[in-house]
Amino acid sequence: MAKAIMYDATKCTACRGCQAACKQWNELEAEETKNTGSYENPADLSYRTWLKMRFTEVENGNGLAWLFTRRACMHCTDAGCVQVCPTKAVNKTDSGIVYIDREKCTGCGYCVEACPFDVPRLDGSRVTGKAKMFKCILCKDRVDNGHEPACVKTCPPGALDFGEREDMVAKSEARVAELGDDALLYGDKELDGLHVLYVVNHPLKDHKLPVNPEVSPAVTLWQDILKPVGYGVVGIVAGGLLLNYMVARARMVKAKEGK
Amino acid sequence: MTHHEVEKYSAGARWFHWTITAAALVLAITGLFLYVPAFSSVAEGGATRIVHRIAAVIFILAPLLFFLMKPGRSFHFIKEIFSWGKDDLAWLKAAPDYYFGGDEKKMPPQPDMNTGQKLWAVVAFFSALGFIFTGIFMWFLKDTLSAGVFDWMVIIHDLCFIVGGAMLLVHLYLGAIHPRMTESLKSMVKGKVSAEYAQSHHGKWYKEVAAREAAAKGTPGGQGKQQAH
Amino acid sequence: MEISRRDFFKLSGAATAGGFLIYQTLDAQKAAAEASLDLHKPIGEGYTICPYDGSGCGFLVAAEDGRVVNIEGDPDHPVNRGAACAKGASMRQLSADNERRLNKPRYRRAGGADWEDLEWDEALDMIAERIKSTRDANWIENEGESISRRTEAIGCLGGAALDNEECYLLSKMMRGLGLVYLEHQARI
Amino acid sequence: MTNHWTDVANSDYIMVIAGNPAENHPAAYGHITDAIERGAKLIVVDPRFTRSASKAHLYCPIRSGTDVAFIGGLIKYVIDDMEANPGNYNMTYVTEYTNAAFLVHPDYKGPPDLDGLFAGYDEANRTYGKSKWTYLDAGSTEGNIIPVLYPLAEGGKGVAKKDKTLKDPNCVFQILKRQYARYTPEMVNKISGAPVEKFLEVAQTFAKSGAVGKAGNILYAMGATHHTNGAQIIRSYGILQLLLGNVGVSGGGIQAMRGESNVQGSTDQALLSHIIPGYLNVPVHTDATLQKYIDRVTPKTGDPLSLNWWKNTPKYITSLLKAWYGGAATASNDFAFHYMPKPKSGKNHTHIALFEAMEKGDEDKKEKVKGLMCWGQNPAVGSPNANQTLRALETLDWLVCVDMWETETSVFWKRPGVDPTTIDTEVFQLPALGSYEKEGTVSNSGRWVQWRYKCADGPGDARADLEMLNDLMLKVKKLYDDDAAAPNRDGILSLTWDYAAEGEHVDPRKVLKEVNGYYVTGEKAGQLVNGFANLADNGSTSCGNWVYCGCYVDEASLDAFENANKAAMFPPDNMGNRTARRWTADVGNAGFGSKPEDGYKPIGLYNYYAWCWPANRRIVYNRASVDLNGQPWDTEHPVITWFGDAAGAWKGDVSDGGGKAMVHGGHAPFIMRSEGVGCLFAPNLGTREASLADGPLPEHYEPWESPLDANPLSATKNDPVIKIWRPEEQSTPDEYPIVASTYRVVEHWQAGQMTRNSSWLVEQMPEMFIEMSEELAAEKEIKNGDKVVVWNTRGEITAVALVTKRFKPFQMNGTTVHQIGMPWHWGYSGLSTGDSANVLTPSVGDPNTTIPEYKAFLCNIRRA
Repeated sequence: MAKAIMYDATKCTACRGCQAACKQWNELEAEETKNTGSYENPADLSYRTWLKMRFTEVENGNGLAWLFTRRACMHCTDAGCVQVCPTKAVNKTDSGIVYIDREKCTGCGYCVEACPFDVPRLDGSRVTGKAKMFKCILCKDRVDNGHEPACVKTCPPGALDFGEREDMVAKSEARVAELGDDALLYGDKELDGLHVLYVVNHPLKDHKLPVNPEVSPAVTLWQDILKPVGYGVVGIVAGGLLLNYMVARARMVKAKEGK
Repeated sequence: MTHHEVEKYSAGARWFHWTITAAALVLAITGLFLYVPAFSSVAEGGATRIVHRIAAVIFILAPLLFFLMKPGRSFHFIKEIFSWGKDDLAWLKAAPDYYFGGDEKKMPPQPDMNTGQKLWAVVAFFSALGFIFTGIFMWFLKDTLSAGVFDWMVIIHDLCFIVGGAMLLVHLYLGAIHPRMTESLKSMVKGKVSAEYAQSHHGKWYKEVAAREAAAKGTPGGQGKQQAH
Repeated sequence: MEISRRDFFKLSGAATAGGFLIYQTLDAQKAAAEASLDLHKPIGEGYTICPYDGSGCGFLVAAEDGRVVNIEGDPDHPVNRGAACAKGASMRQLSADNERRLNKPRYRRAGGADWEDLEWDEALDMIAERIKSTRDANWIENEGESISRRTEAIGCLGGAALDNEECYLLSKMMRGLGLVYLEHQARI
Repeated sequence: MTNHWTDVANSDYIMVIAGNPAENHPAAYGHITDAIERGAKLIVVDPRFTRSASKAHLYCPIRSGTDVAFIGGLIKYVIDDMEANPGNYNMTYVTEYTNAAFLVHPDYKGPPDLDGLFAGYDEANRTYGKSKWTYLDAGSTEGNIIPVLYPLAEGGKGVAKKDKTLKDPNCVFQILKRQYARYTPEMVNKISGAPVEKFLEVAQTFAKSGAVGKAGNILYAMGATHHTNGAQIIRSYGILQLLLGNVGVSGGGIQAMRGESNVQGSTDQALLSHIIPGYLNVPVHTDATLQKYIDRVTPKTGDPLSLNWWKNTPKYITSLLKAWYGGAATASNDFAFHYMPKPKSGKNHTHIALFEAMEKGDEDKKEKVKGLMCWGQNPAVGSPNANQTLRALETLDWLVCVDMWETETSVFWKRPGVDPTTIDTEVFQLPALGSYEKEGTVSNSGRWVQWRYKCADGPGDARADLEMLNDLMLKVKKLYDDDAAAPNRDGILSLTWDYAAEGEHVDPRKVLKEVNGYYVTGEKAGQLVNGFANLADNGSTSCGNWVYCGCYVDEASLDAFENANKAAMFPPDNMGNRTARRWTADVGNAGFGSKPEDGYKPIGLYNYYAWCWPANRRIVYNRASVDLNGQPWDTEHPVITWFGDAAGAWKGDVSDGGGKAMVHGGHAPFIMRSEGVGCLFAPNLGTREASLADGPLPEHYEPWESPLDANPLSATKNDPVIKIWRPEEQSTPDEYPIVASTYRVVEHWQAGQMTRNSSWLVEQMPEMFIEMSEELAAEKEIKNGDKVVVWNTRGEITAVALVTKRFKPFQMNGTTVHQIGMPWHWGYSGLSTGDSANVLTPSVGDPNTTIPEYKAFLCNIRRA
């Protein structure tokens, strides 16, 4: 049932077809950018950049490597953004897509801060707070209609694949085995399983992927403890006040009658 | 029963109170939309978030303005709410019976702010500080704060909401609904309470007021500013 | 005091339970899955070949009322198998919707500071006249003893961005007129 | 490309040199990934660590402009290894399918003998006399040396003497061995800076492709051609691949990765000064008659094994003249040959010459170019020496720019820093339709001719170039109709031109059919010709371009497989238009299935997808993929297989030349050569087969602007016959010690008018930049992201510094040379603007092609 993207960094050539295809399919406007001494651009994800490639030059005993890393929503199973969304605008579909129903989004931005991968972005104004959250939704409309996500479909060297998550995990494991010692699969277990799996053959830190991503304890505290406690406290107080009213009123009536 | 009325709240204090109340209610309600998903449809489109911000500005500016205009009274108020004594303990002991049963006898006489009101004021004071501090961070420093710090800001904001909100409910109830607090709302609307009410609810204060009034009758201009005890 | 301590606990318990009930009603995760979405635009049926590099990748174009709404790789094309690089995936921005596209013949007179609009007929008439006058005035009928029949006063560049049919006609026309400076991108 | 994109997946060893497919041919790059998945090794050789290099098993840097030294080193390695371990190589291929065994004229001398020169150098005229660069005729006797040089001397047989033991000191193999003996790994390092161990690793790896049944592929692009010895660089690839038996086989060959969607097609249609459609030589003033032309260019041979396909030249030129002049072309008037323009023999009319003639007048008569038409080309950015180009444009009387966009060329008169009122050029800017706004065909690198459809409307009044051309020519014809005194008026009026009335839509099918060719007389008159084998030299057929013959046929001429699938294969309005076929099943010629008994294994030929010139042959020289019995060297990837004497005995791809397997009396595999074999040594045979201008074998010379004082290999520093227009502009290493190279990035395209107006691409690559090593940056106190100025004798440009580990200074036997690189996509017009790299590139050209030297020139750099 659950789907997943497999990103094989060892095949990726950073042609950035995915970056452009994402904008094309999702009707995202271009950013104004600068060359700051790198091929990498835009500098960061934004409300109109849902996917970008990261370029990293690494030199070690094995010579020079030019690493490319996909940067977009990981569609976590244990998704901080979903947990934290006060209006349930960010939600998880059966296929594992972390979807944002922008109608429901109030732009609070809690998801932005709750994401261990720093993915969700807000548009709009910081001052008025009127905003919506934007991020990769794994081309939900395409997936719902049996098509691959735009980035996967466009990938020339076949670095991206899409399918049933268990198939993608199996394929990734096979690829890792084929690549040998340095290779590893990222995303199978992280956050109860990401729906974007990475095959890399350089250390995660070289790819700037968080080694043990986790949803901040604050998010758990807030969502699983504080909120229910809040309802409880308010419930108790409200109940107490109601009781008080009934009792006090009854007494007053009694007292009056007594007079 | 006399129809003599005494001034409980000055016009400035009343304006301040109602402004802050209005802002707080708006903040609480618009905040609630984010807290309770069932209400989230109201928040769609983000209009409530703008309202929340406007109210927040009022919520921050009103006390500042009041402080600037009436620094003395403000200091006095703050000093008063943090002055706790034996009477307060007695009040707290007697309060349940009083508020449920209406037994006044055990209630120690109270100054113009009774212990319950002080308690509310302290909670309101700290939650307001919490709201404002965390709110400003969440509003303006979202992009610079680290995700972890932001999460804690949200938690503190919400914690303030839970505690302050619960106390606000109590305050609203006592101020406007409780069968005995008949003149509390009036006092904040018109500024005056009947002498009777004042005597029953704020005995200590009434004594002072009465003394002052008597003195004033004898010596015009003798409205000595008195410190609360 | 008629409310016993027990009652109080009972009441508190009830209130707490009530609170959690409210929480359950108002805040519980939605169980129902997000509804399935329709494609927000068609994928495309029109068939074209990429205008960029020489790979010859196949693309599908979707248009509504003559306006392009989507372009992506043709999954059945043997070369690109649905793939598109950054340029191919951006191909839609070459469409008429790009406000930088030229849409009117324009003329800049000698020493002129700006463009002037022309009608097609006018523009082509003017060009035809210039071709003829430059050609005729710079005609090389003979090279030494040999017949040569050419003009070296007009150059023609381009073709790699044109279709074969256009290139062929360009070749035919320019050679037919006697041009020898016939060059295009393959040389540079 | 000898092969095509999908076939790259069948390679065992892939050497990408002077190309960067991951960035410049990205979608097709997927087939390289497929090959790697199958176990292929990817080698990337490039001055810079590119995105392609990032995926390579083996990356070896070489200094720009030293490809011949590097490949020469590989050739030496292979020859040495071949003598030591002949079992590791396909020696049958080498002796039977190449000219290794051919004896060369005994007076031939080469660089080892003449300190870098070849026999026959004329220093005064900077040219070679090539009479000794040929074979020794089999009719030679002791004392009577006859060269294979047409017209043949008395007693000549037109066949070379051979020594199949490859031992004769005058055989090509031995000459090759002597030529490259000097290219030791140490010498390769001294010249190219390639580390010796890396070079050897490349050699050991790629040499493995010489084994029977293994395929090695060389993929190159403009990194090879954009040199003063570009043609020789390509030749060196050819020599290496022939020695390794890689030409003609699946997964082998030499792939020129074309950079524009139809640069293959525009070359086929001969938008070049030296050819006319179908790669026929351009007639020159000495060709007084058609026969003289035919005699001059048609290759001849006395070898019965050679099919010598170019012997059909008379059929192709006659059919072309019939297509162009129709009824006005008759046998009695030389098929109107006299109407065709004939430039002065030997005079250069290529790109640089055009702009030099524009500014200063031509080298012959000082004639100036006064009018220029640019059809989707932007020379203000794309020409070398851009400042010279702009100065030249200012001297024009009139300029026509046909494009989808405003280009740097069309607005040169209002470029920054220029007062428009001082420029007297009239400029016309005509709005053109884009690729999916009109119908027609384009030809990709793999020679696939593909039909594309109109899918959307263009903006405003924009029109297809085809219609502009039609209207323009009709108007020109009208003007000449009215002027009886005009020169060669009949030539213009006779030119067939009946595509559509003025102002009407032109159906490109009508043009494509003319390109394909018709029968013009006899009972088939009016029918389309089904294949160039049916073209005639008597005027009974017309054909606009013989290599395209067979691309569009009548319904009655469809083959059995096409007929069986007619409805699915041909859209109704494209019946018989083979370029419109989109048959995605991978089937071979004549629709053989995938069963071995059908003679076809699915190796990715896709014979019914689109159409491929020549004759729908997907892999050219495919007769070299089989042994003398016609059985594939590589049974896993058989391109063609001989199935005995039966009709259609060759199965798989369309076999080169048909006929029988060689042992059964069939012809030699390289049908486009009069020898019938591949040329390790490129002889001058006196016809169109005239060798190269700068030698029958590639020899390393330093680029015109070299960082070295001398050529480490010989006393001849530069290629002695390169074309230099502006010697005074040579930048020298004392002032300009840094080697620079230009290139492209995946996010932009060529002169940039398409991509610099696409915001999504501008976003990804917003600004002009210059890449340099950390070492050079430190030396020049440049930080990553700084603005820097790069300058040389021709001008200066400013750009963002991109300091990277991907450039490393070259250590060449003690000498350190820095190289920088820059994309050339920018100019002053468009959504994203920036300085043009071509401000810095020199006006020098390869002696064979006069392609400019864009890839190796000198400059200096400083922080802005």
